[in-house]
Amino acid sequence: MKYRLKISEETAALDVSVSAGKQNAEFTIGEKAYSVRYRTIPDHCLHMIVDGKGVNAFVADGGEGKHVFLKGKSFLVRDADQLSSRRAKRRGPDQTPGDVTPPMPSVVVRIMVEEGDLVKKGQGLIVVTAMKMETTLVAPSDGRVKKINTSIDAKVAPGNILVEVEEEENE
Amino acid sequence: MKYRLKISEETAALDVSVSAGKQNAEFTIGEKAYSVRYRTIPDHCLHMIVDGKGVNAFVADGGEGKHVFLKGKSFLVRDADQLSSRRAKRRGPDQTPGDVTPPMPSVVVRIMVEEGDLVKKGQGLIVVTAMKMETTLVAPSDGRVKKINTSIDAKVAPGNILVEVEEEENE
Amino acid sequence: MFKKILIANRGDIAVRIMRTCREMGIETVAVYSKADAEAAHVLEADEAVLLGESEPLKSYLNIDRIVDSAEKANAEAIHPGYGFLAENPDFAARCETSGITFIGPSSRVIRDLGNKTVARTMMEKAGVPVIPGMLTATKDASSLCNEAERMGYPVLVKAASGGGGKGMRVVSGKEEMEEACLSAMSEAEKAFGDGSLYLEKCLESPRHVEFQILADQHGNAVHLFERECSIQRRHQKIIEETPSPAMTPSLRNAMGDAAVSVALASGYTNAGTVEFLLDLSGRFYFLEVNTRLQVEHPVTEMTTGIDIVRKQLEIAAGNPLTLKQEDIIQTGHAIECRIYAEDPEANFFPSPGTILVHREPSGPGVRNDCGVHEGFEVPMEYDPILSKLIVTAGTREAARMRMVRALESYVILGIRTTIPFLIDVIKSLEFAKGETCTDFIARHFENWSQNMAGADLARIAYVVDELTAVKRPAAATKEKGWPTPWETLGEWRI
Amino acid sequence: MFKKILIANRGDIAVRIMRTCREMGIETVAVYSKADAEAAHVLEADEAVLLGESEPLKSYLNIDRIVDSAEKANAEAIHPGYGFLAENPDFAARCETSGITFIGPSSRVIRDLGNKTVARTMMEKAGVPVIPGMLTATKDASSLCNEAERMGYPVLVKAASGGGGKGMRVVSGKEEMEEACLSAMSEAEKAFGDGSLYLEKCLESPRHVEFQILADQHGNAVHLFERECSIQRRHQKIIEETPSPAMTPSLRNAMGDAAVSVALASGYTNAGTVEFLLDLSGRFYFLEVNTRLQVEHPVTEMTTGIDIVRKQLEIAAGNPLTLKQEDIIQTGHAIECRIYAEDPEANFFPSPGTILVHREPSGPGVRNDCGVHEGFEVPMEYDPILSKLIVTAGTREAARMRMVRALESYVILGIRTTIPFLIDVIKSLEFAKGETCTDFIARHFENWSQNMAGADLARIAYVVDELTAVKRPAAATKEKGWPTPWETLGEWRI
Repeated sequence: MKYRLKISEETAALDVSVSAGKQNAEFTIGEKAYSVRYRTIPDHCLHMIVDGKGVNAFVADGGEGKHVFLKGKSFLVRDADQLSSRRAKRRGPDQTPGDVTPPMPSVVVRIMVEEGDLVKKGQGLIVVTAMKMETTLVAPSDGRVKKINTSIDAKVAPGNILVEVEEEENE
Repeated sequence: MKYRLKISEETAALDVSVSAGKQNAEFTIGEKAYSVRYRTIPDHCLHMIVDGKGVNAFVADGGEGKHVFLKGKSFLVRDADQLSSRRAKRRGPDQTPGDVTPPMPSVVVRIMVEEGDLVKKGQGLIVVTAMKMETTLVAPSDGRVKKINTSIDAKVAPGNILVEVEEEENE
Repeated sequence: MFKKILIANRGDIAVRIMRTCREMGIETVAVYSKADAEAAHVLEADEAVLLGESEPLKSYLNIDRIVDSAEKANAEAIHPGYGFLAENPDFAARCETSGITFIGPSSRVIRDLGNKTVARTMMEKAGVPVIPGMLTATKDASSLCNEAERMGYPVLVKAASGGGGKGMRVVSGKEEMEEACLSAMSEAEKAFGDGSLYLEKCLESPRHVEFQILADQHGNAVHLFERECSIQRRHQKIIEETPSPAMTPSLRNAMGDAAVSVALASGYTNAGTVEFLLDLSGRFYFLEVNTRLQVEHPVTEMTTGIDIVRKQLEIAAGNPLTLKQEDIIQTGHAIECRIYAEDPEANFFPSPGTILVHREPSGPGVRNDCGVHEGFEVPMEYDPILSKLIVTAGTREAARMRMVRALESYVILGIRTTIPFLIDVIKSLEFAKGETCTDFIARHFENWSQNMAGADLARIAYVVDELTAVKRPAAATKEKGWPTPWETLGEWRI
Repeated sequence: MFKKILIANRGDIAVRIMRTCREMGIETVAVYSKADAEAAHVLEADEAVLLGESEPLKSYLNIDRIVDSAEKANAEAIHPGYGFLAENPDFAARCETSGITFIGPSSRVIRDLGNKTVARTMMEKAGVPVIPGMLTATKDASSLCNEAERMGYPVLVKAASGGGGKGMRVVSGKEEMEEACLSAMSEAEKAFGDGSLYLEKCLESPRHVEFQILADQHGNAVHLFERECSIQRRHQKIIEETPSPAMTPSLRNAMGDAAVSVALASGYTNAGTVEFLLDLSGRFYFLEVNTRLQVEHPVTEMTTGIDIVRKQLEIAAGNPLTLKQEDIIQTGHAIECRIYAEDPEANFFPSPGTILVHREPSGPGVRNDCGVHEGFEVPMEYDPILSKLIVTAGTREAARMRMVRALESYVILGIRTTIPFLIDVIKSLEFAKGETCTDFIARHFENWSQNMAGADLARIAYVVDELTAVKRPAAATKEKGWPTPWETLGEWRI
């Protein structure tokens, strides 16, 4: 089996050969080889013996991939192949790279532009708040504010397109 | 709805009326009435508000009923109706009240009688051990040892009939 | 002692207070907002009352509703916890006039100490060293500029009714001064309804050292030693410990005496914290008094064996303090890390959402004061604190290593937390040396990102999870399957 | 310090030792039997080695296999925990000849102190008071009868190589004596391969008070105060605490000095426990030395701040003890309850089986040293101990109430445990008064059964669970769904 798995912006190719029914597998990632035995412990815990050393991983399915906990670190691991096909789908006619969307569930506290305004890349467009912290969402590129889809006090979430910025031809 | 629920040897009748979709119900147990609101909290926890007071119960399905945890106590709650029908079934031709079965998973360490022996009620028949503790299983009534179905070092579990004692006519 | 109290708070601190109440045989009433119907503090309480919508102003800041709930539930006292209404003198006054005991100092004391310049004046009179600076606040930018010139740069511009770093500016030279005053004034006006400012001398790499005090209604006051809280991000403490690595026995005595003087000078009752800045030369300056239980109180509890919440309740009930200063002994070393729902790789963005997996660390010397549970949806309306993880051990180094173990075994999946960041800070050579000052994070951990060691193992775990997923369908769907029913909200009490 | 050690034990104590190792940067090797492939200590370790079948003789008592595993894994030392091989002089000797450090006293000391009459003689010589009784053991019943006559009834018949109450009889009169000797001899012969017996004077309602000692390889020895362990069932401690409610400062000094004398007289090294009986008049008598870490060591850790396992490792590595007696201070009060898989309503029958739900108590002053986890099948082959729950607080009464809260919030479903029994004992007026002696349980809790308060609520919970079951199919089936794969067993190391 082959996987291409992405963590942050790093994608790595995995080659996996599983011994059927035996709960062990050989992995190759880049130049490195790993010999892994594993068992599932209720609940969400994978106990793995990687090259003889015990490792406890906790795994939960999230929206865009699996959350993996390892010794205090938490990684979001995504299937790079699924991801690119999903992205391709999402970039349909009604979505453009100029869309501004909040990084977390939040509430809109200030809108600093109006439809039709010319904005510069990095210019603050909208301020959202969550957990007593304000965050300014900025223009992804130079352009013109085509549409504002939200209002003060609106509850918004990742994926909601709050502002649409249209790149200018002459950029 | 009506339930007959047994804890240890006490059976009580419950009269329940549920407000559809509202997560609350009125209970009558004997003379007492209880007004209950409830919600499920992952995992296994029921948070109930009984007559205004918060109660956290943890419930798990066991073999013969539900294990219910309440403030340090653990109750095995069984459906009395199911229980009696199940019992009726189990008391088939090959099972009698003279059967001797271990109370927990254990290992047989001594067998103190032979087939054909006459035994008195309470007489030790067989010794099993679990968790470094020995327990003597005794004759449930006066009678004759009809059959011994186990041997030294055998691993046994509740439900296994280790010794069958046949009541004598003249008892 | 009280028979029943209401806890006007949520999360970790509400749970922690309720636990001591239960141990004292005191019934507890929780209050909650719509977002918190399944929150840990609601599950922990004997009764729970819905305050209203999730917005703080409609729930945890709604004084009328809270006092009304306490009266209806026959609660004799209200514990405000920290944050929300804990340092609001109007709330304390409202309790006083309603005949409900406010578990904290009097409204007068909260009001006096809440005004930074009033507090500074009071402390100067009591002979407690204060940072050189102005004793009166003003809205006149030019007089602030003149004062700064006299004092010498760098200076700290602070709001008279400040808090949480709002209206605060470090100004290093004349040319920035006027602009800094104007923006600070506008920020303070918006945040506190009071734009008046004052100046303090800006110390170089100071340590933040505070003393826990207890004062009863009979004139007795003691301190429970210091806490060092220098590790901060944006003026928010993130790691606290006791004893302070900078402390000597004579300095401890001097600062402790000063803290007790502050308590007596202000007419303080109940538990409080006197904050000081300690400069490189070992001089200390009064900063402010926090008139409430402090987030970092557990490090004091774990090294003195004193349950501070229990003392708060006893003092509020009018009991005299039987503790004598000489009886209070500190053993070992304790460290606290605040676990926040923030993404440390994305400039500490808040990270609300559902906790899919939650496994708390345990073992000798480990305490986790937690306000969340598996399956809980951490709301976006409130502070991002999830829990306070505290360890104690015989020495600072043993406590530090214990904290590493505890952090490394604390599993929270589904939302981002500050745990990986905290591990790197605690493991760092600078922290190990005890070289902690208020610009520690800015100096050593600017632009931190998680190192990728373990990424291969994480990828392997991904694949193993796929391989075994079929065999555990229940576990895999559990976190998605749980229902959030009971959308009909209302009071639980009858 | 060691780089890697092997822990020759399982369950709670193996986990607890590994945690300190991790904090000291020492790698750990677990050993396990077939029944323990998914046990907590296996999950906690850096490496794990399968010893063999589940029977103790084929796994945790298999000296050859364990020493061999340590050698193969390059472990420099072995920690035996408690139980199994912890007090086996042959095991310690085998480690010594193999060049592996045994974390405990020398095999000679274990052998000397393991023989009760040798130990008694040694202590009499050192001036430590011993219970009036015989200094030599015998298999001659008639000489035992004569001795009893001389000593006066009641007497205690004890096995020279005893432990765990095996071969022990209380004899209150002449007529029972011969029969008691014969049955005790046969029991001791079977259990220890040594049927020789001796007599001790039987004290009336004595307290069991023991002292924790630490002794290094350089002649330094200190004690860490006492533990009272009078609450016992069938000679097994079930609740322990410190300080002892019966202790006075002068008695503590006298007993502490005696304990240190025992350590020095026997050439003791590492951590150990000197057990005494304390009679109603305040006289104390040497009982025996436990040459290992004790189950109840956490109550000492929580009141002195000293990590005893860390000290064991330091001493075993040859480090000198830097602790001075006068530096060791005890603050607060700690209580431990042993949580056993036994059915307290059915004469404490063992209750192995699968743990369906496991929620540990937490909060200020609560520590749970646990050896099991949700989904784990508690094997029938080993001791029924699941965990040790320990609390600490400022006073005995506060600790007692904290223990009630902790026990009441400890959820274990699927198997029976002693928790409900412990709650009633801790809550009892007699325990509250501190009137604890070794016949406490027999006197106050014979034929205990759980009271039925809460039965209605349990029935209501049953129905509510039925009502909501459809909405949480995952949770309902989860515990049955988890697989026990990997039936192919073998070593994990390569």
